[in-house]
Amino acid sequence: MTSQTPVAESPDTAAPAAKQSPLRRALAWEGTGLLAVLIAVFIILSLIAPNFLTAANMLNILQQAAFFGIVAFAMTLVIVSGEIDVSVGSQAALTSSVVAYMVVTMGLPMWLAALLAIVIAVALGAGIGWIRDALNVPTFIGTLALYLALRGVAHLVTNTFPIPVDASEFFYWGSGRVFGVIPVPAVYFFLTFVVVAVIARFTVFGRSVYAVGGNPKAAALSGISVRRVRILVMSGTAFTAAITGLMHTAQLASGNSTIAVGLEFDAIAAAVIGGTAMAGGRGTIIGTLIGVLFVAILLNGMVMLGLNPYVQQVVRGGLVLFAVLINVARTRTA
Amino acid sequence: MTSQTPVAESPDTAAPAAKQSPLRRALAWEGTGLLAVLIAVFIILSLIAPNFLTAANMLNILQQAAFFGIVAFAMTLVIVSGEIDVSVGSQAALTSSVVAYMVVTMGLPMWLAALLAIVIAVALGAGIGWIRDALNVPTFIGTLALYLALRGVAHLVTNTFPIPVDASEFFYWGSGRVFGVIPVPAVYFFLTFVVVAVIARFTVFGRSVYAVGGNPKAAALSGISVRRVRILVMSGTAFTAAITGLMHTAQLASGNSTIAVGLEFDAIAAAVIGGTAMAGGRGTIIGTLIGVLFVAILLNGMVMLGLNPYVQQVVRGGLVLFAVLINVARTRTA
Amino acid sequence: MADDRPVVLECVELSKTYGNFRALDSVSLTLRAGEVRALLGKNGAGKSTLVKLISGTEHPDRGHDQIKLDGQPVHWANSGEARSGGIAVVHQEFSLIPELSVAENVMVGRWPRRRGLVDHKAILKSAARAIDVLGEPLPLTMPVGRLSTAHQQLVEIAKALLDEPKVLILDEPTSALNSREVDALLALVRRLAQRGVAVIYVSHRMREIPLVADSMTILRDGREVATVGVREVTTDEVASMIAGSSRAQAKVGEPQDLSGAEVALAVENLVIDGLLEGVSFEVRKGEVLGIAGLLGSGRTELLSSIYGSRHDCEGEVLVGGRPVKDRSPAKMLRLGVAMTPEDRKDAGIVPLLGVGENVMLMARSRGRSPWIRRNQERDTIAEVIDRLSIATAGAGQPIASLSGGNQQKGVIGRCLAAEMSVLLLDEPTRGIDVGAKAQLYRLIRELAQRGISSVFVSSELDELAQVCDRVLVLRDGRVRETVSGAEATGDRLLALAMKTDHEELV
Amino acid sequence: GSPAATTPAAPGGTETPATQAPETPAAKALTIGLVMLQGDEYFRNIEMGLQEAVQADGGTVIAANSTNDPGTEASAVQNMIQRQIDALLIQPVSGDASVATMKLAVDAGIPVICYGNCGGPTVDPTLVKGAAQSDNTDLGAATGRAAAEYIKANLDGAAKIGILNCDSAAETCKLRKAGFKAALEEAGIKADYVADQEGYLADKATPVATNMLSASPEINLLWAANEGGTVGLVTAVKASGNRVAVFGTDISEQIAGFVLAEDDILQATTGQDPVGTVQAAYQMAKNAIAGQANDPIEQLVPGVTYSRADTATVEAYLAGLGG
Ligand SMILES: Nc1ncnc2c1ncn2[C@@H]1O[C@H](COP(=O)(O)OP(=O)(O)OP(=O)(O)O)[C@@H](O)[C@H]1O
Ligand SMILES: Nc1ncnc2c1ncn2[C@@H]1O[C@H](COP(=O)(O)OP(=O)(O)OP(=O)(O)O)[C@@H](O)[C@H]1O
Ligand SMILES: [Mg+2]
Ligand SMILES: [Mg+2]
Repeated sequence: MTSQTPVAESPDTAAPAAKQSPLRRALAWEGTGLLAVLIAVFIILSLIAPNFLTAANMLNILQQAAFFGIVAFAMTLVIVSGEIDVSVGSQAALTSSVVAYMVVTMGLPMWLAALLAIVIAVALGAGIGWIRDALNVPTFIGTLALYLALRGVAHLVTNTFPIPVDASEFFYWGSGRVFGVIPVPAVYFFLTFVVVAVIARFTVFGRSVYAVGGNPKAAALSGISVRRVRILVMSGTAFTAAITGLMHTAQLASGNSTIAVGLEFDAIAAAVIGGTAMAGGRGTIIGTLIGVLFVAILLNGMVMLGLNPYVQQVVRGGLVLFAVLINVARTRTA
Repeated sequence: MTSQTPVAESPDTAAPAAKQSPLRRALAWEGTGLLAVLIAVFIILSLIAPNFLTAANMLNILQQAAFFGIVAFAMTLVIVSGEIDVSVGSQAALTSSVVAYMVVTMGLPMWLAALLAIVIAVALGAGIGWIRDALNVPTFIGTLALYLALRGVAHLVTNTFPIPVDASEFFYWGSGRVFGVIPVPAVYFFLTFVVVAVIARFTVFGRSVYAVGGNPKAAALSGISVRRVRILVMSGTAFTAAITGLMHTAQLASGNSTIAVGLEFDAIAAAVIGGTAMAGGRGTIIGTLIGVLFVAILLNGMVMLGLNPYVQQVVRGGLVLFAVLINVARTRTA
Repeated sequence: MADDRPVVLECVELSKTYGNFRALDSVSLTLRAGEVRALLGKNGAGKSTLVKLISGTEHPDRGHDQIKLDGQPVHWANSGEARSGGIAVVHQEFSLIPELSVAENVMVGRWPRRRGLVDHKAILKSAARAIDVLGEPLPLTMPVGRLSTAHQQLVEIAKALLDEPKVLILDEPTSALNSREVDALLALVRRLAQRGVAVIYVSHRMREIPLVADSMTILRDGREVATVGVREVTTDEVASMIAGSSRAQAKVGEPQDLSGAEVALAVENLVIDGLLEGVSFEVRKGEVLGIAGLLGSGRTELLSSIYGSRHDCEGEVLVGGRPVKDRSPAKMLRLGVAMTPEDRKDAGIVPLLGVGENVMLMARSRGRSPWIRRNQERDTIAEVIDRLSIATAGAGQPIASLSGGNQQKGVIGRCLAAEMSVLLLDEPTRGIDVGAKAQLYRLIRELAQRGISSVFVSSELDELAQVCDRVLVLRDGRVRETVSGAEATGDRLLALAMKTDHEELV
Repeated sequence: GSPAATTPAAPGGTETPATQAPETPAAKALTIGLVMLQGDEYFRNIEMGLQEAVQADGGTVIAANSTNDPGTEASAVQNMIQRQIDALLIQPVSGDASVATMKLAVDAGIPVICYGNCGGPTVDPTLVKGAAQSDNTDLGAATGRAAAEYIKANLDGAAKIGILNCDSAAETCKLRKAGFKAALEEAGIKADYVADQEGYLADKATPVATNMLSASPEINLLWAANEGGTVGLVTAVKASGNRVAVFGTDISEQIAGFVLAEDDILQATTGQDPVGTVQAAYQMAKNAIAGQANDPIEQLVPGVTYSRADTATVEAYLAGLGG
């Protein structure tokens, strides 16, 4: 009876019945509009920005995307589940500070320090997930508290001095190149993309995230542990934030409490530009990938053009809006 | 059948039918927990913080509360309506910059410059409200775009140099004292409180805000113009942000593009600490008043105690969480 | 029919297309003052769509003078205009605002003002008047979100009655009401009709139609099949018009006496403070056990407590003879016990996910593997869609875009996909059409034959009598009577449910 | 701090020659307000330097960060006035924006000393009782002179230069840039400023520097206006594998390490002397409290240049940290 209804295939839903051509399906996909804008921006920058379109610069963009993109993937799951995490920047700063402190002042081996710092971050994230569920404290508030407190703790740990970490093999993990070509952070970036995309589409946990975000009561009645899902997604952003903190530490060869200011904004913006609904229940990892690349290309291109930094800010704001408008327009006509 | 059910009276509902004693009603009110914490913190600070409990310092706290409290009241309505506004800090900075530019560079009279700056802010806010509704762009995204762009525009207008505004009668509006005692901003603060509280409880628009936040579809079906409500609440935060920008300009006797960083966090935190639900539909202006005072007293008390600024940050984060926990606990047992 | 009464509402060839799906196809309708017109049709027939067009919520495809009120062509920009123009609707889906008070909800959108401010006193007064008409007291200042479903429905009706509409449209108003309240409502509708109000009454409950309606319009696949007076046709004829060719069977299977069979699920002395005073019963393997009771008798609470989605209870639940401690939905699902909630929008569907995803929710959380097995799922989904005849463009279609009945089938399909041994079904037929109901009854019996037990809660006592092997009557917090399926009739169950002078609704 | 500091007696009898407490008030434990711009190494040194000196006198420091926001600065000062501090040491966010705030303290009878970013109205004797600050123009100029030598020796007297500035973070940054450029010009260098981008937090500065190098591969000399920018430049150059000479501003343990590193990237940097600055400011405050005028009212504390040519200075700095 309803077989003629043209409904956009969400890439997250198995669609054995739909008999659309691949092209039509691609066009119907919500992210198409954004992808078109991304390509347009890319072409324009290639034409007008000096040295934009070089292999080295492309790799450079990927490297820079990693520093907020890894968190953006995890953030997508958090937003899909109906939550938010504004603490990632402070988490990254704390990780960087704690790791350097443990290595330099306490003399722990790097791997152990990194492991401990990750454990701390994940425990904090899981804690926020737990009080969200057990005590009904919105994650916005829980992570806002962390946002304030952890930055303070990071400053206290380092005394706001950068703590130099002298380990050249560690530096490789932040600034090195695989085969002398591909920046190491870019590798993390794609690895994270693949892992999170697979989790989101092909695991029971990933699908539960969508169910919890779409209707927590229905999810609970279907036997999904809503609490477990919330704890896990919040641990996920904490984990990626810690990794980002480690990457910064490796890149700068020092532990810094001033890094990653505004990381939450970049990560959330990339996810939402990529089509993730703030209300929960909807979003794709591939959309976020496009959102991350969009932001990274834009930031790089504007420096390439030698734009005044304030004009850069204005353009950035305008394009966030524009990208979302395109996205929304596409969704509505689909 | 349900008359024995122990249900907390929301202060927003007239309750002639309920036969509770005023004391029981007061205890049942959701904000009681927070109020108790506020009083406890106040007493502790009075005992341990040197010079905290002086009339001059109390007035000082009120004056400082005004600089984020006025926005917090308007923000409460925005959050109750199911939206968010993260652009207020940038709005305030833009207003300050634009006013000073118009007065100093263009030679406009102060009142006209202030009026124009307010009109610009309100138009921007209304625009975000409009695209929220007409184009389905979440206000988080719309105001995120403004957050980025307006700060950039403000920097461009001032070149990040403060623009001195030499008008001593104007200075009075930011730093003066009524009857030589009460700080002028404190007067704005209470005026705004009364006005917004009356709007929220006693006007059709105010009740519509709750309706739209609680169930937008139902509100629309009932003939409430959801679009109008959204445009108005977003204009409200923009208006109060502009006023805050003017207050800063008056107080500092100059237009600055670097003011009010993080204003959105303070305003949102005060509202949520005061019991406003991030999901929309629920929140009171009196609750926000308590939230604002809580934050202002805390910030002042920590300086009085001579706490290290980083420790202050940690305490602030911890107490945000604590206040909300108290609030939530109270709501659940009620 | 008293054809001398003036025509109030006239609709000419209304059509509505969603995308390229025609939900309504050239339907005309003429309504006279004081007439009660039943609107019938199975799920997805277009009833709600017609209602939405008349009430201004949606606009017809071609919007020229197609709707006339009192002879004047009208163009509602929105439902608010329609309402002030004299057309009031109680929609199938609730449209209440949870945090506002009952009184504010009744008056929503038309709050009276005094000196620019909302006049709360006047709101209370007018709301009280509107609620008085219902003959059921409601706590005026309580946030609506805290009322039971039935009371929320009453608030909806009070809202519609507020400004004395010329045309009142009720879209399945009784789906959340018990028989006594249904009777009260039907009487209320008759009273309003007597006063000259024209009523459009949408319902799946055939029993109500002759009691309330003068005439009926039957829709099928978006087209008008017939418009006839209630006394001109028999129930059977109506049913076949609704269903098309085939007609739903009235009797479903033979009730069995399974008292010798093994106990699948047992409840011992379940107590919820102030609601249940100690409920005990057993469900046998392959048995269909009905639970009858009035609204508010605590049936929903009983099922939720068994299922572990509610914890404020004492007493024991045994599955397969073993007591289950610390019950939770996940745990019960592992033991093969599933529940479908009564409010599908609130707790049933995950609206943005596809039908397939919705169907697989329980099966996945029950399975051990952390991975989704797409191929296996595809077959399961196809089977469930086929078995329940869910009308959908494909497994990927977001479930929220299906009609109410089909959404409900999706929710029930969840238990099928998860291969449960005991089903706790809370009002599974709420808002489902005759054909789909019959399918569901057959399904429940078929499952019973395969050894799957069901606990069937319904406010439509007729269907309990039709389907169940045994029916428990819940009254005053206890199981007061047990009726065997053979002896059960709707009237008998109703009598038992209402028996004795227990504490009435306040 | 030294434990002996708590002894309330012993009026004025220490080595500091300027302290000539004429009357008894020196016995009173002072409460000193300190307003800083942000949490970074420089201000941390400022705070610790002041803590040490004030605690030695038995006093208390009330510290606050303005985070470069004149609004925050105003409320910090208001709180300190209520706390009844005896003197205010402030690095104003900006001359024009902070005057009104500083005036609040003056009106409350509290002597104000400016210890950085002072100029125009904030060194006006009607407002401040003294100003002790790094010579920010010279901080830029000193590195500029080192860069000029390098350019003459290695780049034939002409350079294509990329800059990482911190203009929106503090007004002093603009002074530093002006000093740097003036020094090059004075030395007769043909300087071509190819890029001038903002980047003053290490993590943000790194990608900006990387992008700058990609956009303008012809750049053969880089300069950063502050600590974070310097770290960013070194990190970006190191990762790019290209050899571009880097000149910096500010000193830290990490930057000192860069100057000594074998990679030959960071050539020279000029660091401020935070402890010297704040202690001079504190001395001025004590004088003001005692009713003495500071003459001259402005005291410039020179920076120290650390370069590959003079590793002894760097090692001395590092040794100082250890001790
Ligand atoms: N907004 C919409 N977009 C697409 N299709 C729609 C929309 N609203 C309704 N439909 C489709 O139109 C058809 C008629 O729906 P309608 O809600 O009118 O049915 P109904 O007769 O009220 O059914 P039920 O008894 O289940 O409530 C259904 O097939 C439904 O899926
Ligand atoms: N959390 C709660 N707090 C207070 N009262 C409650 C709560 N939950 C349910 N009730 C009350 O318990 C009573 C029984 O609930 P309910 O109406 O769901 O019963 P039911 O027999 O399932 O009826 P139906 O499903 O037909 O609505 C109602 O009066 C309801 O208001
Ligand atoms: Mg319907
Ligand atoms: Mg029920």
